[in-house]
Amino acid sequence: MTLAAVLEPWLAGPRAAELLFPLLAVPVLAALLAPLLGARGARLLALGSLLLGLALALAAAAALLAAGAPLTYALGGWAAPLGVELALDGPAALMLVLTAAVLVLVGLHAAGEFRVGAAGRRVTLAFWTLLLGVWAGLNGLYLGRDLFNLYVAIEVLTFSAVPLVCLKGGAAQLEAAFRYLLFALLGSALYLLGAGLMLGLHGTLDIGQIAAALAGGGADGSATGAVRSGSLAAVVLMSTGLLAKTALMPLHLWLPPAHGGAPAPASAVLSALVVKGSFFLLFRLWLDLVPDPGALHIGLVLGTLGAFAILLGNLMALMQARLKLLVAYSTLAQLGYLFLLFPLAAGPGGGPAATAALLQVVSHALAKAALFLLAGRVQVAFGHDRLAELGGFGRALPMTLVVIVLAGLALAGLPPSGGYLVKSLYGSAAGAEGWGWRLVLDLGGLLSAAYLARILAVAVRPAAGGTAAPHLAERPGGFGLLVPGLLALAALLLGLLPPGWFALLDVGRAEMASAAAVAGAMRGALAAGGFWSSTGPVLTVALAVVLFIAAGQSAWQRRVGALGRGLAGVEGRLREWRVAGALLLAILLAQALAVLT
Amino acid sequence: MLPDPRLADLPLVVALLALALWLIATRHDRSAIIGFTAYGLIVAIVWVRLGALDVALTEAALGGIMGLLLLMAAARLGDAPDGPPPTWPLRVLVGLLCGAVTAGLAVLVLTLPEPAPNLVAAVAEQQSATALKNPVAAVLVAFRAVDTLLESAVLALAVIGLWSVGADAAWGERPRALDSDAPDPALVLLARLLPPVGLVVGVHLFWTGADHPGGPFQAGALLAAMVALVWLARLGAPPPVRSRLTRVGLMLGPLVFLLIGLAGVVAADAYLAYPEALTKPLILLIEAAKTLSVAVALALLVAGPPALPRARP
Amino acid sequence: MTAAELYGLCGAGLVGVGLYGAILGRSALRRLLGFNLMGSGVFLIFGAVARRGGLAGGSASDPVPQALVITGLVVAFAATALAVALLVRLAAVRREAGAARGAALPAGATAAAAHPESDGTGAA
Amino acid sequence: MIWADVFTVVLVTAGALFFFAGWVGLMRFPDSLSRLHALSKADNLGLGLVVVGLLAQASWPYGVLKLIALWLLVILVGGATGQMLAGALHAAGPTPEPDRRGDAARDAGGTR
Repeated sequence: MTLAAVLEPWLAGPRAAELLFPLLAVPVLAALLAPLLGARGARLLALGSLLLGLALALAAAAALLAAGAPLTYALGGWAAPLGVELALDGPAALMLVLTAAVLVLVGLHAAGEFRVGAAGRRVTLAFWTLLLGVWAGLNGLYLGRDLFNLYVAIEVLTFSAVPLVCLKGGAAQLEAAFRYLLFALLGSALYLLGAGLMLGLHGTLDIGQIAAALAGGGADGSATGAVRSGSLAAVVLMSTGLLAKTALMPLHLWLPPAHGGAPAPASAVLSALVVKGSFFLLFRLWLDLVPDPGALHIGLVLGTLGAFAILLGNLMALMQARLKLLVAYSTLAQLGYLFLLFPLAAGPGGGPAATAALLQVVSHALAKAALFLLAGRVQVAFGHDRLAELGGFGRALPMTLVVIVLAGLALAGLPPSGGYLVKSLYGSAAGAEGWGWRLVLDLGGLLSAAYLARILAVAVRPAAGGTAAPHLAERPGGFGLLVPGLLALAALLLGLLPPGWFALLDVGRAEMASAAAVAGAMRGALAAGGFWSSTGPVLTVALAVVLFIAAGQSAWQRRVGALGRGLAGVEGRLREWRVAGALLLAILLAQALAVLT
Repeated sequence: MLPDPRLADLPLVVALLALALWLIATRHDRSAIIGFTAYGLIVAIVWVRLGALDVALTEAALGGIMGLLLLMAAARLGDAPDGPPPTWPLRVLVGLLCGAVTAGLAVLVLTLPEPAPNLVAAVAEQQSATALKNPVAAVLVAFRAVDTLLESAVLALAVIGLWSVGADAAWGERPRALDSDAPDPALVLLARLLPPVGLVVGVHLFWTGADHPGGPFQAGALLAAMVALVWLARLGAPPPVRSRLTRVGLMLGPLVFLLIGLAGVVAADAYLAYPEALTKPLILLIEAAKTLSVAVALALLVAGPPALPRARP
Repeated sequence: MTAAELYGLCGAGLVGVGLYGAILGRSALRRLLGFNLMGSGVFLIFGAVARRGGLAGGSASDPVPQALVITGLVVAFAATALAVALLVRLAAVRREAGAARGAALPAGATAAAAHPESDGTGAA
Repeated sequence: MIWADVFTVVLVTAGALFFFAGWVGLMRFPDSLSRLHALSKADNLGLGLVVVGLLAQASWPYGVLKLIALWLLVILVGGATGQMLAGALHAAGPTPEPDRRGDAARDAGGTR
């Protein structure tokens, strides 16, 4: 009997749903066993279980494609509402595979840095155990469909992510970790409050059952007006809590200091995956639980916040003095793109918007993981990451620069990158009436091309003191470029995948029609009308490099100095605890008004 | 009987709200924390009034170590504000926003549907399959087993995260957040007399939890409080974090739970299901391991990250 | 008004008071206390839901929300312990940095001093 | 059974009065040591009366034993914590504390 025949019942047969719980159990088991093995064993255990998890995720995706419909599994044999069910649909399968793949790659990249001989026992044990914890929490978020089960999963994620921020143990990192923890806890409490009210309103926590009750298909007929508005208010509470955890601007107070000080692989995981976990839950709440969200004004509130994040995040990235902080602010801008989903999905041609948001998750996860690992590489090589003192670093590390540019072009949206697909699909979802959103998309693309140009200009400019390149503290090995290179290439070439592959996203969500949308977007890249969107980023980068070099670092700073200082001052105020707290409540009320009027 | 049972509830509500306002307004951190401990006791009484005895026991058992944790923190952190006081416009603004949230929640609470949807009948119907007479225990260990499992993982990860906060040089050492130079003789007396009683009550809470209010959380929290008392009185010391035995104790509960849950797919046709003949002994095994792990985790969380002995001048 | 509604309203009030304390508290410890007050308000609303469901279903309290509160209480305790550990360690690192200022600076202090933008100097 | 109920009501009421007296002492007495004194005296007496009053209602033998065990535990813990508080006050030195009500009023004015 062949292996395929043995695996048949799971991959294409009646037992496919039995793959779901192991996807959660493997990371939990590994996280529990890692401290028992000690710092040395933890690393091998983590890498081994990650590979196993990747295989499981791929198997689950294959089983899902074979089944053609979402898989559900009632744990313990207890069906909802009494029991807790797990479910797998297209978007969840995508996230499972993406998470396992990125964690495997980052894990392999970090295997040299986080070992007992290099990082010490404390950091080694904590890093690998917490990495497994992050994985467990994320998989729980993807598979869960019970609101309280999702709460516990998100707490697993938070409790693992917070100590990752302060692995280095400096004052700045500890303070960032504390702010992150407390802000995330306020978010969890708001989320939990919404879940509790949902239980009181419907007697169930299962997302599918609540959605059915709200849509009028519940056992007791249709939902009354009070139940409907109560449910929407509960969703608003949960949504606000999740916004705090996603670090959507202006609720981003913890993210820049956290990324500024965390070890590069931890930053990569936090930025590529952790903040996406809570976004994925927002996706579920507003698209799966709330019937007809397009009839509400919620898209306007969330979309405005997203546009604000795109513009302010990119501008702040352009002005950062440190490479890692530049990358961190770029994350804040890229998170904004996710939230354009909510206004655009509500429009008449909104189908591709959901595909665009999911592709943005993938594309950003790949490109940003690469960029953080590369920023860490630059920091190790020169002993710091201050851009002003990195002039000419491209001469010392040419291949590193090439990979940075590849990842940057994927972020800026050069075809056939994932970023290009995102902008193209969002653009077609926006249609002619959504010119405002399209304008934000274009501006965002130009600004991200501009900060990429700034890095390039720094890299080729002569170093301070007239030498060709800054002093190398330590020449990094070429092997360290393998993982960032793979990640960057994957992000850049995402659009070249056979369009049929994107049909995975549509399992359980036929309205997305992802395969056709992606094929259309790629055709558009070659058509005459797509000229600007396909070459715009490259042209901008080329022009901006010339400008940056001509102006020189100091002149550039003088020119934007006053404006930049003002903007940075405003942004700094937004990151004050009290201001962020008040904004959290204001956003809560704004959403409530949008939904209930 | 009182003429109207709500006469007993109103003073409790007023006391809670007044105490909460005082807690955030009072100047000294330490008074606020002592007030918070008293607040926790009132909340425990409220849970009794709400008919939720399992929650009342958890609240009371956790409240004690929570107070200890916060008091030790206040002693180490000093009592200084870490910024200028908020300006009046900000206070008014935040006050209005918080008031709006409260008002909205009040409307939500008062418009919950009638008759209230509930799972009482569903739990009662299926409970016999779990061999447990306490419905809350049945929810925790059978119907929502996965939540309980993930929550034990949260506790274990919290301990690892807490340990990782310590200094590099102190790794492998023992936690010292509860250390004091010379414990009060009265405390030492208390730490000699109370733990035996606490142990008996803890085991009773664990054992009775299958059929009556109580269970691994409550028992574990009480045992952890006793252990913390012993450590505080320096009659014993927390184990060093390098100790494998401690780590096994910490992880045993979730590990046993998870392994039995995984085996369920073979033995009982579903993950996290129990084979009929073995339901009672398996649940007992899970709860025993869980009690131990909850006690270890909570005690370690109070004891803090590993630290070097303080240098004596 | 039933007792369940009374405690539900009390929970709503506590959420508001707790949020105020968590946002404007004078020290980090007090903001943490504010979070705990808010959490207890959330749990009381669960308690009101449990009581209402219990009375409607012929028992004192619906066991499902009770079980959720027990899980939530333990998570909140673990969160508080982790937060306290971060604060105590932060204070210790700052003390060490203050004591060693002028001499060899520890790693955390140099990072904070050299890159002020990475240090959340506002009220955390 | 009516006599048992009357017995309970009288004793529990008396116990509650002692608790109230202890609370008044806590609020009104000038310094910490006398506040502590008032509190522990009145509480011990109050609790004793409440427990004796409830004994008439408790089931024999376990209910009664539980009540007595509870009483002993509270006496032990109350005594020990009172001792510890007094020790802490003693260690803090003889400086009289500021008036509590004034303190509370300043707090209310100062931070709210």
